Amino acid sequence: MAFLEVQNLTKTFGGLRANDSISFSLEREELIGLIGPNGAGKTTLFNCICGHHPVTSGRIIFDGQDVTALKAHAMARLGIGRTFQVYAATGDLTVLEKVMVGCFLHTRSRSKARACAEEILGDLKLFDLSDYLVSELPVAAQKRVVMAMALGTQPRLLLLDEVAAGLNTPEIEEIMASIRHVNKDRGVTVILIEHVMEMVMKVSERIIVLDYGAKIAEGPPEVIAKDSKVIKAYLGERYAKEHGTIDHRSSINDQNQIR
Amino acid sequence: METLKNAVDFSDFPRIDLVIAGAVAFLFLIFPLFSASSFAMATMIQFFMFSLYGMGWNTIGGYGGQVDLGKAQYVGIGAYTTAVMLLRWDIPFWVSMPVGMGIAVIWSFIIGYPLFRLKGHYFAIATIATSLVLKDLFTVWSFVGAARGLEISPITYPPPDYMRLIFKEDIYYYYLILGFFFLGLLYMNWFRKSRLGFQLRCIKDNEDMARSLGINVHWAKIKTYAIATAFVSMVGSFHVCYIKVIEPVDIMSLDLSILIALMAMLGGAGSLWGPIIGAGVLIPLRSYLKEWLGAAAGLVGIDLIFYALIIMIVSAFEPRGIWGIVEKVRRRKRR
Amino acid sequence: MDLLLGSIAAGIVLGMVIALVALGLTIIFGVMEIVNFAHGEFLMVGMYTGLLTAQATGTDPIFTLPVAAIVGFLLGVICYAGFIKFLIRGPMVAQLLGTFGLMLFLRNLALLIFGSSDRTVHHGILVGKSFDIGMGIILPATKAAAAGLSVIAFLAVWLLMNRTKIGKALTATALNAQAARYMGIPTEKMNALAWGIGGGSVTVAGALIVNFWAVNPFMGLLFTMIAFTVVALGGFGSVPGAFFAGLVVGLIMEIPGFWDFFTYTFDWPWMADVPMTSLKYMWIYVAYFVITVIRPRGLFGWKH
Amino acid sequence: MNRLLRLASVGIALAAVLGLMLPVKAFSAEEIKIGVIYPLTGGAAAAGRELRAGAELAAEIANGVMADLPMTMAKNGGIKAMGGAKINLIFKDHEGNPTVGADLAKKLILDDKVHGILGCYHSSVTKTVSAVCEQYGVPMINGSSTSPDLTMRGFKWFWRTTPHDKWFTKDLFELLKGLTEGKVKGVKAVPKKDIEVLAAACENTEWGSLVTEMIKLFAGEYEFKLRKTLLYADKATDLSSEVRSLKAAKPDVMLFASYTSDAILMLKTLKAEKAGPKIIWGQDAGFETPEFRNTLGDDIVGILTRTVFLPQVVEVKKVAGQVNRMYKAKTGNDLSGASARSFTGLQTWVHVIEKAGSTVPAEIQKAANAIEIPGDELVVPWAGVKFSTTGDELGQNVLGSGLIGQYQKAKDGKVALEIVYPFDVVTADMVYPFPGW
Repeated sequence: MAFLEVQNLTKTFGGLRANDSISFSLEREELIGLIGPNGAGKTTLFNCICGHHPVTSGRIIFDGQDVTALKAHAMARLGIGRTFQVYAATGDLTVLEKVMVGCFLHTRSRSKARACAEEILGDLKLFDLSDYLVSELPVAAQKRVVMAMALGTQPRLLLLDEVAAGLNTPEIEEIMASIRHVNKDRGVTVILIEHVMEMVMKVSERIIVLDYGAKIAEGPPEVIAKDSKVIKAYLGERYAKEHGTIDHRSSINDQNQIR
Repeated sequence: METLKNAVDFSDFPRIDLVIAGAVAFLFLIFPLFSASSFAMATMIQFFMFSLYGMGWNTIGGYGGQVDLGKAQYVGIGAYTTAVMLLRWDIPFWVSMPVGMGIAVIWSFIIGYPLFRLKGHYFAIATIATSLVLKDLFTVWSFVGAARGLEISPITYPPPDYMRLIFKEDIYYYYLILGFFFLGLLYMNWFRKSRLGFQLRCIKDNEDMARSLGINVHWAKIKTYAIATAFVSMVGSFHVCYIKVIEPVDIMSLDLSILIALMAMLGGAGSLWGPIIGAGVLIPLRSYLKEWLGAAAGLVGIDLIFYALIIMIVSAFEPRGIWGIVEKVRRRKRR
Repeated sequence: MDLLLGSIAAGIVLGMVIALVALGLTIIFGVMEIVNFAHGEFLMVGMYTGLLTAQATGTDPIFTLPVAAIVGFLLGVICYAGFIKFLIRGPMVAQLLGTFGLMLFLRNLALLIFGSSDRTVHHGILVGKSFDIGMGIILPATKAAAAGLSVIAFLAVWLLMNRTKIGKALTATALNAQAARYMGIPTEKMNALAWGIGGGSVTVAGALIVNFWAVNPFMGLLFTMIAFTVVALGGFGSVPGAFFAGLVVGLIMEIPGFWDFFTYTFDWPWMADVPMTSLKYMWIYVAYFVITVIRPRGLFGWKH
Repeated sequence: MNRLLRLASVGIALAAVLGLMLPVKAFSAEEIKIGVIYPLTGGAAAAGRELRAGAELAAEIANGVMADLPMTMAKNGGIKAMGGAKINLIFKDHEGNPTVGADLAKKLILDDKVHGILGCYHSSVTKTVSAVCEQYGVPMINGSSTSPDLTMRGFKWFWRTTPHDKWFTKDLFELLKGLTEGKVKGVKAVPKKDIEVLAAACENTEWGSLVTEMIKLFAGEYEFKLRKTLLYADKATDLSSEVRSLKAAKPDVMLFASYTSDAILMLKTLKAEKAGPKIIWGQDAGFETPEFRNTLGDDIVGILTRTVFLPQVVEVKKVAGQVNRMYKAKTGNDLSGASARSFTGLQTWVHVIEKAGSTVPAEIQKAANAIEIPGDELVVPWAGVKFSTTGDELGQNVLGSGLIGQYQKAKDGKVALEIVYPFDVVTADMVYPFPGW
C-alpha cells in the first residue's frame, strides 16, 4: 500500500481544467519533485491534496485512508503539512510564536508547544531568530521559517511550494540541506514544487512533470532531464530538437517567475 | 496550574510597562479616597466597564481580526437576563449573571455559525444587522418590558443588597467592577498566550496558512466569539445593576457597539493594553468634553466631533492604534 | 384587495426612492471596494441642504436639487481627497473605523449646527398633495416625484457608465486599478469622481426625501443599513442590480401592509395584535443577513 | 527605594490632579437650590423651552415681590420662613434620555447638593430620575409627566401635581359618550355605531405605552371597539406604514400620544395618505405645542387634544390672565399646558419649602404630604394641590382635572384651542365630524 495515492484527480474552475485526471503514488520517506511550466496546475494539485480546494473528481488516499472529502485542517491533523508559494509576512507573531501555532495542534499546553517549537527552530538552525517578526527577516530565513511552521504540526507528509524561489545559490544550498535533513533525519515524506532546476534535479529521488493540468512524465531526475515531452513543454519544440536535453545547471527560474 | 501561571505571567512586557501598569493599578485602588465628586466616580466606573467591553471585543476583533460591530446585543442579553430574573423571580445577580452569559453564548453559537461564513465588510455589516434585529425584537417583546424597558426600583430592592447588587453609593460598584477588571485582565493575559489565542492570531494573519496548520478556522472563530460574548454579557449584567434601568434603544443601540469597537481599535486592537488605553483616553475625554463643552457651553455634540476627528486621524495614519505607535517606536529602537 | 394593491404600490414607490439612496453607495463600492459607513450621513447632508436652501431662499424644495447635487459632489470629492485617499492604503479594519469616524463627525456636526430636533418641509408645490388613483392606491406627489427622479438618475448613471469615455474609464478602474493606471487612466481622479458622483446622487435623493420624511442628525444610520441591504441584494457594485434590489427592499418594508391585508381579508383578529409596524425595519436586517449568508453575490449579482 | 518614592509621589500628584478636576461648588445657605431636569435639546426641545420659561417665571415671582398678583408666593420675596432665602434653579438637559436623566440627577444631588428636584416632562425620564431621588432621599416634584404608573410605585420622595393619563383618557371617553348622548354643545346626538371603531398610535416609551394601556382599559369599559393599537419610535423619520396600518383598520376615531416632532410628522403623513377619520384626538404633549400649531396651520382645525391649560382659562381665572401676560412678555407665546404645569410645579415647590421652613429633606417630606394649595392661587383650572398619602397612589395631586380642547379657526383667521369638555365650561361649539384636509 502506497503512503499517498492520488487517483484520477481532476479539478476544474468553471470551464478551466486545472488538473486533469492526475494519478501518482509515493512511498513513505520519499522525496519527490513536482515540476512544470507556470500554470501547469502544480499549486492547484497541492491545494487539492491538502483539502484547500474540493476535488471535482478522483480520489486521494493517504496512509490507507480515503481523505478526498476532508477539509484542510483535518488533513493537517492527519499529518499533511504544507507551505505556501506566496506568503505575506504580516502579523504580530514572532518566529517562535508562529512555529508554536503549529505545535499547538497536538498539545494544549503552552510550555510543551514552546519546547516543541524551540526544538524545531534549533533543528533548522533558526534558534537565534526566535524573537524577530517574520517581516524583519531576510527572504532566505523567511522561507525556512515557513518550513518550520509547517513542521510544527508534526507532519508525515510535507508539501513544499517553491521554497527556493528568489534565493541565491548559497542560500539554495542551505535550504536544500534543510530539506534533506527533514526528509532523512526526521523521516518526513516530501513533495517539492520548484522552478529552480538545479535544486530539483539534485535533491529529488523522483520527479513528476505536469503540463496543462495533466501529468506528462514521471521518473528519476536523469530520465526526466532527457524526456522529450518535458523539454518541449518547458522550452518549446525548437529547443527540444536542437539540444535534446536540459542542462541541469541552468536555471529557468527567471523567465518563469513573472506572475 | 500552568494556566494560572500563564495568567499572572506578564514577563514578556518590558519592565517599564509593568512599572507603569503597577502604578496605575495602585492608583485605581486608592482612587475613591481622593475622589470628591460623583461625576469622577461615574466616569471611572464607565471606564472600567468599557475596558471590559473592549477586552471582550478584543478577543474576536483584535486577536481574530473579525470586525464585530454587534456587541451591544450581548450587553443587552446580559442586562436583560439579570433584570428579568430579578424582577420576575427575584433571582440574585450572582446567579443571573452566569445564566445570562450562558444565554448569550448560546445565541452567539446560533448566529455565529452562519455569521462566520462571511468576511470583511459583509461580516461587519452582518453583525450590525443581527444586533439590530435583536434590538427590534426586544422593543416589542412585552415580557421584557418592550420599548418601556425595565426598572429596578429602590423601593422593592432597598440598598445595600450584596446578592442583588443594589447599592446607594458608587464606591461599592467601583470596587466590584475593579475586581472584574483585574480578573478580566488576567484572563486576557492568559488568553493571548493560550492555544486558541495563538490560533486566532494566525487566522488574522492568513486564513489559508492557519488551515494548513490544522486549525479549524470556522470553529476557532465561533469559539472566540463565544468568549467575547460571555465577557460582554457579564459586564452587561453589571451594567444594569449599576444604572438600574434598561431600555432596548439605549442598551442595545448601535452606538454602544460602535463605541466598544472604536475604543479597542483606538487603543490598539490585538494587544493586551489596547482596550484599556482606548477606554482610558476616550471615556474621560467624552465625559469631560461633554461636561465642559456640551453642557456648559451648550454645544451639544462637540464632544463627539473631537472624538470622530481622533478616530479619523488614527485610522488614516496609524490603523494599529495608540499601542501600535508605541510598538513601532520600540521596534525601531531595538533595531 | 385595496389593501394589497395599496401596499404593493407604496412598496414599489418606496423601493424606487430607496434604490436612489443606495445608488451612490454602489457606485463608490463598484469603483474602489470600500464600504462607506457615512453614506446615510451624506443623505442627511442632502436633506438638510434641501431644507435649508428652500427655507433661506423661499423657493420650493423641489428646485433645490441642483444645489444639493453640487454640495454632494463637493462633499464626496473633499471626503475622498482629504480623507479616504489616506484610508485606502490601510487594512480593511482601518477603512471601517475611518468611515465610522466620518459618520460620527458628520452626524455630530449636524447635531451641533442644527440641534437634535426633527425638521420637516412644510410648504411646497408638492408637499401635502396626493393622487388617489383608486383601488386603494394613494400616491403622495412628493414620493411620486422622487420615484420618477430615481428612474431618471439610474438611467443617467447607467448611460454614463456604459456609453461615455469617463464611464469606461471608471469601469476600467473598477476592474483593475493597476492595469487602468498603466493604460494612462488617472485612477486617482477616477476615484475622486466616483465619490463625487456617489455623493451627488445621494444628496439629491436627500433633497427629494426631505419633502416627505423628517430629518434629524441621527437618521443616517438607518439609511446606511437600508442602502447596504440594497447593495448586498443587488450585488456590490452593480448599478442595475441596485435598482431591482431597491424595489425588493421597498416591498420588504411594506410587510406591515401585507400583514394588514391578511388580517382584515381573512379576519384573523390575533394578527392585529402583532406589532408589525414596529418591526418594519427588522425585516431589512434579516434580509441582509440571509442574503449575504446564502448568496453572497446578491440576488442579481452577475459581477464579482 | 528612591525610585519607588518618586513613583509614589507621581501617583499621588496624579490623583490630586484628578481630584481637582472635579467641579466642587461652594455651598451657600442663603439659597434654596432646586435642580430642574428638562429636555432642553432633543426631539422635545420645543416643549423644553416652554417648560424652562414656565419654571423661570415662577421662580422670578417667588423671589420678587409683586403686590398685585393674588398669589401667596408673589408677596414674600423669597421664602419668608427662611428669612427670604431665594430660589435658585439649576437647569439640566436630559435630551429625552432616561439614562442621561438619572446621571444628571445623581450629579445634581451629589455634586451640586440640590435640596430638591423638579422635572422631567418625559415619563420615562421622570421614572429613572425619581428612582435616583428615592434612593438618596431627595424630594422631587413632578409637574408634567402623566404616566399613571409613576405614583403607583410607593415612592416616598415623589409628588406629582398634574393629573395623569387615567383621568385624561377617561375624559376622552366621557366626551365620546357625550357625543352619542347629545351632550356636546353644537352637535346633535351621534349614533354610537358612527364613532364606535377606534385606532390608536402612541410613541413607544413609558408614556405612550401606558396611554395605550389606558385606551385599551377604557375602550372596554365604555364598550368601544379598539381595532388597532400600535406603538412607533418617537425618533421615526417615516410614519407612512404606521398611518396606512391605522387606515386599514377603518377607524372612526384616531387616538394619538405623540411628542412634538412626531406629532407633526404624523399629521403630515395622515394628510398625504388621505386618512379621514371622524375624530382625531391627541394626548396633549406634541398636540398642544406652539410649534405644532405654527407649522401645520389650518390643517389642524377640528383636531382634539386634552390639556390642562388653555388661553381661554384666562377668561374665567384672573390670576391666570396676569401670569399669562407676564409670560407673553417674556417669551412671546401664551401659556400652554406645558408651561402652565411647569409653573405650577415650581409654585408647589415654593409652597412646600415655605411650609417646611427648612431644607432638611425629612421636613420637606412632611410639609409636602401636608400641603394644601387652594385653587385660586393656581394658573391651571384645578381645585387645588393636595397630595394623597394613602392608598395605591402616593404623592398624586387629588385635586387636579383636565380639559379637552379643539383647534378651531377664530374670526380673525387664527387657529386656537377652544374648550369642548368638561361640558360645563365649554367655550365653543364642537366641530364634528373632522372636516378633513
